[in-house]
Amino acid sequence: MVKKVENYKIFAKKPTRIPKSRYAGFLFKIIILPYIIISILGIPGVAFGMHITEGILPPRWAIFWFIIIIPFVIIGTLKLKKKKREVPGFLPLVGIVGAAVFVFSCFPIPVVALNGMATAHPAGTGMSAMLLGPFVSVIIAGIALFIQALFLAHGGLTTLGVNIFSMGILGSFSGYFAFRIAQRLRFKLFWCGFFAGVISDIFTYIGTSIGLGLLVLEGGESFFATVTQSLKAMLEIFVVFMVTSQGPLCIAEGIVVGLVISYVYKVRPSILFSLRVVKERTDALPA
Amino acid sequence: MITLKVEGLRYKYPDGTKALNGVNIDVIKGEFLAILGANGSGKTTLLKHLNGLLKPTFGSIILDGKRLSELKPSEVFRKVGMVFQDPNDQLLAPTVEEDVAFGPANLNLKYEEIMNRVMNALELVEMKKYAKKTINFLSYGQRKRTCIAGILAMEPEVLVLDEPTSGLDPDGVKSVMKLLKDLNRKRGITIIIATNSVDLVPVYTTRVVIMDKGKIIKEGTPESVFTDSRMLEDVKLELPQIAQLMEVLRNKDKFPINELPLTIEKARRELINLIKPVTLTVN
Amino acid sequence: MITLKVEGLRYKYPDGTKALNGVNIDVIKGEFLAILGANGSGKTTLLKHLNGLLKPTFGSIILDGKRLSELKPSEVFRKVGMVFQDPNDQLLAPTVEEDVAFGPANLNLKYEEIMNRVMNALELVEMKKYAKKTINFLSYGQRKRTCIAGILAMEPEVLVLDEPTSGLDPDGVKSVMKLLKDLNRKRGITIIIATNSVDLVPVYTTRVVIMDKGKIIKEGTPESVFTDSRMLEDVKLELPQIAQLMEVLRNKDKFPINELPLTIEKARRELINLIKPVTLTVN
Amino acid sequence: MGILNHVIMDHFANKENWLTNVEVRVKLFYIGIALIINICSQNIVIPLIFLVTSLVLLMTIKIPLKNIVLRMAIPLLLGAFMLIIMGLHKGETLIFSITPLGYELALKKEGILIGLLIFSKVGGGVMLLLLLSFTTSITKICMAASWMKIPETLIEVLSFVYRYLFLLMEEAETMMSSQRSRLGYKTWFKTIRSFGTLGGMLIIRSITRAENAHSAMISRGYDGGRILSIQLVPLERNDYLMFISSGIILISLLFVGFFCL
Ligand SMILES: Nc1ncnc2c1ncn2[C@@H]1O[C@H](COP(=O)(O)OP(=O)(O)OP(=O)(O)O)[C@@H](O)[C@H]1O
Ligand SMILES: Nc1ncnc2c1ncn2[C@@H]1O[C@H](COP(=O)(O)OP(=O)(O)OP(=O)(O)O)[C@@H](O)[C@H]1O
Ligand SMILES: [Mg+2]
Ligand SMILES: [Mg+2]
Repeated sequence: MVKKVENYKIFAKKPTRIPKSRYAGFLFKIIILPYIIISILGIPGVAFGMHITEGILPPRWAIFWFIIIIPFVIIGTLKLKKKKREVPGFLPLVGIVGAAVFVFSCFPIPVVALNGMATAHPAGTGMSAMLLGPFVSVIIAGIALFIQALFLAHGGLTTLGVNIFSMGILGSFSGYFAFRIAQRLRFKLFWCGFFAGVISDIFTYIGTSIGLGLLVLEGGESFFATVTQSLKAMLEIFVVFMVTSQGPLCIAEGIVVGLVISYVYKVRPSILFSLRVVKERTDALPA
Repeated sequence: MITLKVEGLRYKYPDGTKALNGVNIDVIKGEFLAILGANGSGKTTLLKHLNGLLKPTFGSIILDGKRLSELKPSEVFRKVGMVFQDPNDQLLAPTVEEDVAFGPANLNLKYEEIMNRVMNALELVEMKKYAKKTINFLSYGQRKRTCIAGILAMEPEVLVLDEPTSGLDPDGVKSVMKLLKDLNRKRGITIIIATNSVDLVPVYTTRVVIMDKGKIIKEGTPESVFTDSRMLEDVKLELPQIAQLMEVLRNKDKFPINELPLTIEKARRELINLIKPVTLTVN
Repeated sequence: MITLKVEGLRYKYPDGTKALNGVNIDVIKGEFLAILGANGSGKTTLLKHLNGLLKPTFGSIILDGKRLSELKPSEVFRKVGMVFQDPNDQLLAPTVEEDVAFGPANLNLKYEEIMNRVMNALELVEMKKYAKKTINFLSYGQRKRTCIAGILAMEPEVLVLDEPTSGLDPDGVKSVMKLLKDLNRKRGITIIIATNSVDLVPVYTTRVVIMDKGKIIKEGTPESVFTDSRMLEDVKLELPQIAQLMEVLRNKDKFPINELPLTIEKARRELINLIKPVTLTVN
Repeated sequence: MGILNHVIMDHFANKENWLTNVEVRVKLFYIGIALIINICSQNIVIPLIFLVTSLVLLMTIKIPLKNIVLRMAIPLLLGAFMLIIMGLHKGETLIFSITPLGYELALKKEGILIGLLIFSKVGGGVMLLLLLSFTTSITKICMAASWMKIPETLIEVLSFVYRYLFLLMEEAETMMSSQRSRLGYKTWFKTIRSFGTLGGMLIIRSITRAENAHSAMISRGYDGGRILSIQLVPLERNDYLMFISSGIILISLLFVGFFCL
């Protein structure tokens, strides 16, 4: 009780000073208010920010994205089929690791947001790309998105195309290459995982921003004007993502993925060897 | 003195399963309480309420006179330690020592204090010589002990264990239960176990609570609870083996037994009393 | 007639653990064999050899007169069905029906034949009404039954089960064991179970093998194996509760008991014989 | 894990009621068509009709309104976000503008209208999805998918993910509880560390499980062939009746929708 009174006194002194600054209220309106608004708008980002909801895409874009992803899905399926024949037990492996990545993407990771802690959910594609390779990871992401669309109403069926593009394809390939390049550069395993997580997240948001921003592209205005408008929109959406919960989430997910991979390396390295994530000898040093 | 008080506890899982339908228990300081129930009777759900991992839908838990909802989680976790059923779900650090140190390290203690507690806890569960071992190389029973050490290192007042003996061989069962009995007697730690193994209960615990369909249907000393097999069979349990034998002797063969003996020792005494005359007349 | 013959079986895991050190067993057609052993004694490793999941480092397994290594895997799997300890490892399809159909489908049968077998198997384990259910919604005991049905649908001659009762409550234990007993008696299926629960063995099985450190140290009928508690304690097991009581009565109180009774029924008979005189004299 | 509690639709989908009993192919066909019409529509009425009819249908099988609202909240927020974005970037007629930090944000009327259309489409589309997911289990969808000749491998992976999802979630939750009861989630850094360990353990677990599952599959005769075996039965008379009546209803709803334009 006593402490509370003291605290009150400390705060009580401050308000007397504030009126001195003529700009305080102005500043509040200009910076903090828009920030709050943007953050509130960013709440969808807080949950599953990377997924575009059912109904947002008009038919032509929906079709466009489905066409874009088809080759990747086909290659992924063929790879899976081939591996299934060659490596007995590959199918249960993909299925169960896929389920584990799905569960991982449900972790409520705390991100430092406006009012202390808010939680956000990682994408997990970085991790699946790292463990199973980019093509299989596209399939896993597709399946995860499909289940999420049905179970959680995150994303949707007509928007499955664009979501697979951003989270599946951009996320997987960027994450995979980030991991491999970091490995080539002889970073510690933790950092390899970190970059895989961060980069795949960033590319996922870029993909989503492109998907949403392109919607502005319709209409009868001059081509150049609409393109700049649309680019501006993409940028704004991306900034909104990064400024709100998703930016810190990138970093947090990176750290978690890094910790995960170095934990597995420490406790059961044989897993990483047999999945060819790490070469048996000295490709990457343990974190 | 009542350490934990469960009052009118109801819990509904998000999918609508009513796992607890009004549970009242008073846990007395220093007792060894067994919660006995079949699969799906709600034991795990109840235990998870005792340290605040689940929040009651209705009712409340009172710890040392204060409602759990008003206490800080870290305070509750420090006082009520929980050991889960599968040790593999709890041992996450690579070595025994590191795993046991996980809890104390989160209490922001000094390094010496942490190591002190770790060594004490390992001493208590007789695992000191395995301190540096990798968890992978431990047997199931050793893992169980490590889990218990991990909680003991936080120096809880109440120790809650979910099916502490499942999956252990008879020797492992005995040694874990003896360990718990010792902790209870010598350290005065209040112990609550959930189990569906009826043979253990009379040997080790001081009080039993029988759960069925999210309710408590009977409570008291083992002797007062294990009185007839019909009631127990209704809730998918059974009498301890020894008591089954004695019940058959009493009901079918009209042996003059008043209170069913539950442990080997008591059954022995009862039978000796019945048979003494024979050996006397024979001699 | 010998169905399965294990000859000088040794097995070393890739990490160097010697799990089996020369095991010899003859499994007789139509018997109900229990392999009893403490945690880590090598039961699971042994069972995995019986249907060829693991290849012996030394020694061999002979199935109906032919070496396992010379038979086609599909032939072996058809004859020897294996139920694993954790039903969650075994149930892979989304629904009960589909899961049970998995085995027969791999035998390249016709659709009608598959469905026929599925329904028969579900009938046997009393799970027919759950045929369309999603596995996620089954209780542990129901999952166990589904696993057994999945193997039964392949119509094996030998059924091998790893700890079929672990994690079940007393009622579940009874019902699974009765199911096995029925399959054994009425269908003539040879059954082999691995377990560390001594109380079950005398009630249900016809022969017992005791394992310790990858070796067989004793075998015979339950009565001939459970003779003294010292030996069993050395291998981290114990006598069944009833037998413990009778042993105490025999050794400490000099009751004239020759062969330790292991089940409640036998103990009852023994005690009645001892006590009859009393009630007579008293009357 | 809060999100776990959302995975309960599956629970409703496995109950028996008249909507879950509708043949899955019929249901998928109409919901697919409706979703396409929904995104093609040029006015607000059609999405609203979809929203209302789906909601009414869900009410007939007694889905708690709370569950539906919870599920709709996030998609609708994203819809609102799109409304603002469209308002900022489309059209001419200025309604309102501010210039924070020299970056002009101007809301325009036409954009808002387009945004509103999108918003209603989100409402209608998500409600249609909910209608599907509250009444159709993944198992049935797998069957329908194999009937539609979707590559078997994909369906098999889907059914594996689905089968092990709940199990791994339960395990992860227990591990998390055990970390939590040893204060593993007290501060941000500890939380991140705990999640790292938890994720690592989860991966290790999943791989051990995969090995065990594979040996169980082998001992049931698996040799790399098919995993799923049960197929859908041919359509029956009831299914055709449902098909035709749903068609008539859908067409009349669309007629009403255009009529209101
Ligand atoms: N996460 C959950 N979601 C929904 N229902 C659940 C969940 N966990 C448990 N239940 C249900 O709640 C009831 C009580 O379950 P609980 O796990 O508490 O039983 P238990 O007594 O611990 O059983 P066991 O001996 O098998 O461990 C059961 O009907 C169970 O199916
Ligand atoms: N995959 C493995 N790699 C290395 N060692 C193993 C492996 N599996 C088991 N072992 C070891 O082999 C020995 C026998 O193990 P096994 O699992 O056969 O015992 P068990 O009798 O089935 O025990 P439980 O009752 O605990 O199931 C043990 O010492 C165990 O540690
Ligand atoms: Mg439980
Ligand atoms: Mg075993």
